[in-house]
Amino acid sequence: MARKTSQTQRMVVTIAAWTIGFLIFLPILWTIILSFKTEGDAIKTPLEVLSAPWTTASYAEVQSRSNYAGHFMNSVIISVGSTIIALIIAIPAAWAMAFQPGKRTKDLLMWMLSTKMMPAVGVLIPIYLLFRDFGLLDTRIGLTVIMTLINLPIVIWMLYTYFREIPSEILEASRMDGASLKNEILYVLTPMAVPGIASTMLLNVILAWNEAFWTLQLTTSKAAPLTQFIASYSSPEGLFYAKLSAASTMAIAPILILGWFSQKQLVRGLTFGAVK
Amino acid sequence: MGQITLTKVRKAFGEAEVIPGIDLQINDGEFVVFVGPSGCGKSTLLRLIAGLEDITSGKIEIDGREATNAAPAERGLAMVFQSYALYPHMSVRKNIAFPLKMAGMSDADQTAKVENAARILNLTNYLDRRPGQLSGGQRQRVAIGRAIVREPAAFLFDEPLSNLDAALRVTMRQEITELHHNLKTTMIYVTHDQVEAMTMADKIVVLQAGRVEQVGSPLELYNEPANLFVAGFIGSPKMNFVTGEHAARHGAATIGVRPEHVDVTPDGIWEGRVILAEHLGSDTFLKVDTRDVGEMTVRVSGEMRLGHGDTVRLQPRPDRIYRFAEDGKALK
Amino acid sequence: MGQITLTKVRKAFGEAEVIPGIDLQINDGEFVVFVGPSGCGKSTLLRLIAGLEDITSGKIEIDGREATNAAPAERGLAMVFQSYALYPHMSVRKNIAFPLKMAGMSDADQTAKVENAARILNLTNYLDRRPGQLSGGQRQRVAIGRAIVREPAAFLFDEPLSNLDAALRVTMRQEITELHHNLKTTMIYVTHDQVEAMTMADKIVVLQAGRVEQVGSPLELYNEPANLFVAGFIGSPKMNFVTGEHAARHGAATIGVRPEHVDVTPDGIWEGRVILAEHLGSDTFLKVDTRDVGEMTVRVSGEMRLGHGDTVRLQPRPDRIYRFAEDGKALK
Amino acid sequence: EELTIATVNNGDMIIMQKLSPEWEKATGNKINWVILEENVLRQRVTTDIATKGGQFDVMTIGSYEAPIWGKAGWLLPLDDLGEGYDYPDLIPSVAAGLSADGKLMAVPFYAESSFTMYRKDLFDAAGLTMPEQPTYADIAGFAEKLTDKSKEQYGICLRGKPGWGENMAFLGTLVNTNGGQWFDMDWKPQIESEAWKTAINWYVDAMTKYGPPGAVNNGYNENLSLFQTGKCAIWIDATSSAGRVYDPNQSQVSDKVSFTAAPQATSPEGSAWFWAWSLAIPASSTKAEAAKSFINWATSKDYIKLVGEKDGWVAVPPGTRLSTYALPEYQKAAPFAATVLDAIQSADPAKPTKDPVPYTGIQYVAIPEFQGIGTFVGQQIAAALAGQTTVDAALQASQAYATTEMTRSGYIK
Amino acid sequence: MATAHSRALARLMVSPAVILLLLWMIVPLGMTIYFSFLRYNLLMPGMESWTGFDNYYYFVTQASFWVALKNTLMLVLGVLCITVIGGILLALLLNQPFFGQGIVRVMVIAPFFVMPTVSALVWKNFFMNPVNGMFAHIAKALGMQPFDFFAQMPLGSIILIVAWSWLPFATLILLTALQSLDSEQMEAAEMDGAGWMSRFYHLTLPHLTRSITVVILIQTIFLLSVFAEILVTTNGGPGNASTNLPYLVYQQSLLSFDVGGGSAGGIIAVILANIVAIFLMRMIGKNLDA
Ligand SMILES: Nc1ncnc2c1ncn2[C@@H]1O[C@H](COP(=O)(O)OP(=O)(O)OP(=O)(O)O)[C@@H](O)[C@H]1O
Ligand SMILES: Nc1ncnc2c1ncn2[C@@H]1O[C@H](COP(=O)(O)OP(=O)(O)OP(=O)(O)O)[C@@H](O)[C@H]1O
Ligand SMILES: [Mg+2]
Ligand SMILES: [Mg+2]
Repeated sequence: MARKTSQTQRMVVTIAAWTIGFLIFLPILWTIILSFKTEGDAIKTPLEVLSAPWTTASYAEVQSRSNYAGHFMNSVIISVGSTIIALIIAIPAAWAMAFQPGKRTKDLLMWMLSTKMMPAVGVLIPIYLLFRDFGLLDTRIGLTVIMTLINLPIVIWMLYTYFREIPSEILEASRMDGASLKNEILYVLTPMAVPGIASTMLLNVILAWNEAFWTLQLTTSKAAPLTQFIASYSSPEGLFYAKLSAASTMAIAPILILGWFSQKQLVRGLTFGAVK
Repeated sequence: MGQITLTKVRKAFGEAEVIPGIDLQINDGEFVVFVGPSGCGKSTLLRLIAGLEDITSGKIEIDGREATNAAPAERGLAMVFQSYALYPHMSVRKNIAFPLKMAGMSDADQTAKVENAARILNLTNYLDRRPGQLSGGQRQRVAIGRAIVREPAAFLFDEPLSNLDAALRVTMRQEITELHHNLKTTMIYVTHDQVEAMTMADKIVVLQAGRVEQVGSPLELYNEPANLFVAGFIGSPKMNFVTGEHAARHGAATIGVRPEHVDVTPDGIWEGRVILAEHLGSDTFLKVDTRDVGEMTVRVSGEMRLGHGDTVRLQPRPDRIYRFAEDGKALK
Repeated sequence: MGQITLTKVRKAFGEAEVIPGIDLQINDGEFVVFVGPSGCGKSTLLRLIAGLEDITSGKIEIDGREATNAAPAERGLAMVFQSYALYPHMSVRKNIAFPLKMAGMSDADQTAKVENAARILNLTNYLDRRPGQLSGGQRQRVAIGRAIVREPAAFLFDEPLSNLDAALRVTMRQEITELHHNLKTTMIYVTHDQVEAMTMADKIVVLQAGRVEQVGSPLELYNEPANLFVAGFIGSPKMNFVTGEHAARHGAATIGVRPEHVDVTPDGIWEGRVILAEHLGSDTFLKVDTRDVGEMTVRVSGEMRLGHGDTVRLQPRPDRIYRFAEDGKALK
Repeated sequence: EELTIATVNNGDMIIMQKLSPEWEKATGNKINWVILEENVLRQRVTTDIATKGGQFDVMTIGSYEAPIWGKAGWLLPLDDLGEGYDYPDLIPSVAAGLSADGKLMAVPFYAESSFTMYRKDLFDAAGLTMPEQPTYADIAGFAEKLTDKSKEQYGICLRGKPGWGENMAFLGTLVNTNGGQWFDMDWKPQIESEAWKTAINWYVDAMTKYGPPGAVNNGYNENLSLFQTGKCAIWIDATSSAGRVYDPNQSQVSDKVSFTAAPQATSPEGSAWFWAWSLAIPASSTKAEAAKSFINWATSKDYIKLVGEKDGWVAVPPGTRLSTYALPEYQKAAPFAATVLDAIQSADPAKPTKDPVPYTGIQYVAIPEFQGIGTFVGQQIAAALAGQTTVDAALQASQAYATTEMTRSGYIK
Repeated sequence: MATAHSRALARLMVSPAVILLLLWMIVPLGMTIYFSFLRYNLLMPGMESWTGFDNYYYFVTQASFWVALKNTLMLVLGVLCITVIGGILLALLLNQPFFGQGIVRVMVIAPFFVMPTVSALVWKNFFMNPVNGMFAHIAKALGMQPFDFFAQMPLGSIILIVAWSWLPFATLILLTALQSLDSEQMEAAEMDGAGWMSRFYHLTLPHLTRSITVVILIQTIFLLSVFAEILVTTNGGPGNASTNLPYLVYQQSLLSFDVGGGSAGGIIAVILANIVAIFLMRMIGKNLDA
């Protein structure tokens, strides 16, 4: 339907979209702006804030108080690590459910999802005790395991929906061509599902990165990710807007940048089988 | 090299018996076509032979060796799928080389084989493209290439041309025929298009509801259909059937005449009104509503200036009347 | 009631001029088919008439009234899309009733109209199904039903049968022809299948690269193609073309003979070897490699016991030789 | 060795963190800091010590936890910090508050009572004078006169954020001085008593009329920044704020602020609270020696000097050592020193209320169940402050809850 | 592709995932169930004793429980309403051609990447704070009284913050769905005389139902356990006006350290979540198979 959308209509849409987009983005933008102001300027009225001089003092302050690099590395290791492990477990499971579906497949999938509805606070003490006994408190391994388990259902579901879009004939062809199951998954299925796997990975890195309950409860310092870093600024005393902004910016910047760079990939994959 | 024997092969999906029991012998080097209406079990039978489904009971032998429980890859067969089933993330070269790689062949040997296959199939210039960058016909050729390099005992084709447009279908079907001429390997080809069946097969197997209705060469089936079903299925347009009095006059429960064996002459025995006239230039197809024997389809070569509503008289060629008994069996 | 006139209609997508300027007159009640190779602008032209695209310049009149800038719904035309474009979440009944509902018709009237259309199209038993539960042919009929109920001035069809399999295509094309007989409404039908064009049209418009190559009845186009393009496009199998000395002998740059106008006789003028023989029972198609005039396709009625490698002599029927000038125009 | 130290994100602790490399350099040890907001810290630390998770080598705990945990045997006694650690110099009431069974279980990092801070300039401008020992009636009167919402000037700032360590800290003292108590001698909750009603009604009334908007979410930190930016005329809160509002680096009102004792109503007992943030070592710690060395350093006289020299004398952790108050530099820099010392020394957790009670603690009750009850009551009162329920209803719900809890725990037979 | 061999293999392939999730569910849940029958205060070790269903009784009979239940549902429904309706509108808008589409999309998607603690902090301090927040500044500039978000509409404010985080997710899924809407269908409807509204109501909306169900399912999973936003902003208050079930369980087990009561609450929350889950699955199952 490529008829002339009148120029005015296009302008209206442009203005509306930009306005709404800007409003949605404003909280983040404002945080970034405040992080470059002094504490005194940061609590002034918006116009005064904008005209105040810029400074990176808050970043320096935050940097001197916290081991940002350490938290950052922990976040990366835990979120990426848990995603990769989840993928390794989920790919075969999703393969089986997509290409060898049984009567129970759907129920199984739904059961898996329902494990995500378990409220974390309810099981904290048991998990804490278990972690203590296995020496997993404040270890990256421990947290990675938890993140893996939390995200596994979503990973399986997403992969399952991608795999179902792959014609089973292709897998049969590879079987006729003499591929073993391992080769079938390794050389044919996985590469074909790369876009889906990539967006699954992204979504799960984001979810793991932002997870703020288990990360806070089960780590102290050595394995503490950025959620812990931000927790120490969450209600500090006195004038604190600039420092809080700087810390917030530092905590969300990596994932925001990753998200922006890969948004096409992410958006393409975010359908959960909802688009036929 | 390429002899396949099915003995009492039966297949049921749960309750549903799709193939109640088939015996079939396919000889080395033959081009065998399975035809039949949709859902009759053609694909299932092919997949049983390929090993992609377990048979419920019975025996499959390939080159005299029992293969009933062998894995697909062990049977030495190659399959070309309807949807081509190319690996979209691999180049044409890699697609064709894939079975060789799986067999652990050295890179040099792979290259040699792939290039030979590409030459045969006219794909040399496309070896580095991805399947997505190829036309339908080229994709089909890649799928065949992947089958060829394995030098299988037999090729299995499941409606390989049904995704192509009419013109390309004609070309590709000629290419496959030519390939068979050159390779002389056994080929089993599934289609529901009877033109393909007629033009390609050495031997046609007509299936209905999982049962073999007739096995024979194309012209055998055209000239001597074993029963009503085969008679109606083979030939296009479809054979006209007449029952009742007119059939009884020929000592049969049903008689059949093919549209190309009915002439329009002023002294024809059946009179009728033209209800549809399709003028193709080369032929004219008439649908004639006769009082005596119902609707008749007639094919006339060349142009015939007839239109809707004209009255004509039709005369079947007497040596071309097929006779069938009550139970549908052909009468000799 | 259904007369459409295009005057100097031009369409460009940005830089690309898809239709450089077309004048066309479609009379009331006519069945007009647009044919042409892929990408020649058939769909675009149809969509310009429907109002789904703006024309760049020119004028469209429907029943004598200027409609160039009218909205699609105002033009009183109905369109049937290639993909059927049924509303998947509505029942067949609701699908058909949709245009009536949009026009604000009362429920009772809607029901009456829908049931009438369903009766015409043999859909009465499927009225409560969803499109997803219908076969391809039935879906096509629903799409037509949705068009019929509006009692449009003209129907527009864009390759309505190209998603159906061969057998169904034949049936549906006869149904549409019959519908036209009954309704006598103008129909504009786009296809690239020349069999459809030949069998359905009152008038065929052959397009190439957005330009009209020839307008005429099917047999006019078959018998008197205006140029090489039309000659090659109309008729199946394709006309054989010969250039050079043999053509010069007929006083033309190129001559053409249709496969059905070449006879196999011992005293034919061209000698050649059969490289492909397709036996359909009713016909035999030969591809013959001649020394004199290259590859020739020949159609022989009935069976002819010839195979790969046999030598034959071919004789074109002298009154059926088409002659073309250097620039492709037909010579009279 | 590597020590993991959990602490609150208060200014004094952040200074400690900033100075800690000195100790690291001197001893060759390394510290991993876990700095959290008070609520989260308390929850993390409690979970860990109660389950013997062993994640922390040094914990920052309050005077509420120290005796309870000490009794439970969860903490390492700290009465052997070595030669130079001048125990008698610790303010005796502070040390007593952190002891269990006569042993010091945690050493104070800073201690505080509560008092009244007010804006001298505003009082002068309005022609008001603050008495030495104000009453709550006085305070309400002043607040009324000093409120000018159009200029974002609010007569009084008080804690509103629910939590036993937040709004209930202040409200505890308000109830006490009105003659109320948490429990009677039979551990029966007294929350629906007249004293409570008077106290809470005064609070809700004053805050609604003269308080800043959003008061229900104002904890200590929020009020501090309100006061520092000149938005409050009167603020009754911790004595440890003195340094912060007096520090020109942090405060816009440093030269306009004065201090006096916490207001009283009918009874002087428990009118000002007592709290000490202190450092303790879990009994399970495997790095006790290093931990002790750190604690010694961080609570020593030398540390106080170090802070004084590096960050200014106003910023030194108050309320722990008598010697601090004897330092001339400190007296000069912090004119409020005497007021503070006075308040701390007179706050007696052992006699918190007018009538006798079976518990210790002024603004808290030193039993494990108190956290839950205190938090619940704090929430109810916050709801009353936000206008979502009435004071009476809030107190009634609180009474019911406390009764249930005390019954479940077996205090009420 | 269904030979006996491959089916056995399939079972083998799902088993690691199934076993892991089973362990993940059974072990902590089992321990929680065990604790829920104990009188177990973390601060009084060694005093654990069997109490039967007491913990459940106390948990359910406290007034906060019903409020929390209501708040949990309000929170889920509120956020779902905002994100689904807002998401549809936003997706419709972004699906139009306009200048700078890429940039606007980047801006709209951004909140999804912000961790819940940060978004709560940002909203609470920089925007909704009645003294220094941007809304207060704007209100004052317009001569109005600043609105005290967390006191006047605590749950509403939290819904707003959570909805802001999830709006991009809903928008993206719905936008992808919109882009898959067959343009011929739209044209057909246009030929049939359907106006903009009719096309939206009769075609677009039904086309989106699948995606809407998916959005609802996924978001519900996460919304049932919203926690960080409440912890950072209102601490469940004032009173219990913004306490949801997870937060109530948190209060019980980690603020009062009543592990027994908290465990009972946890089990009740699990049961309720599963009721919601079953309800959702029914709905989804139907919609996803169609
Ligand atoms: N996996 C399966 N489970 C149950 N029934 C099946 C299965 N596969 C095929 N069938 C049934 O077996 C019968 C034969 O199917 P098959 O695919 O072999 O038919 P076909 O002849 O290839 O048809 P078409 O020409 O449409 O491809 C059909 O009725 C089909 O419904
Ligand atoms: N929206 C568009 N923008 C730019 N070019 C277009 C657009 N629509 C069609 N075209 C171009 O216009 C030409 C004619 O397209 P059209 O769809 O009319 O061809 P057609 O004859 O219908 O072909 P087919 O038989 O493949 O359907 C093509 O070259 C096509 O690429
Ligand atoms: Mg099939
Ligand atoms: Mg087209």
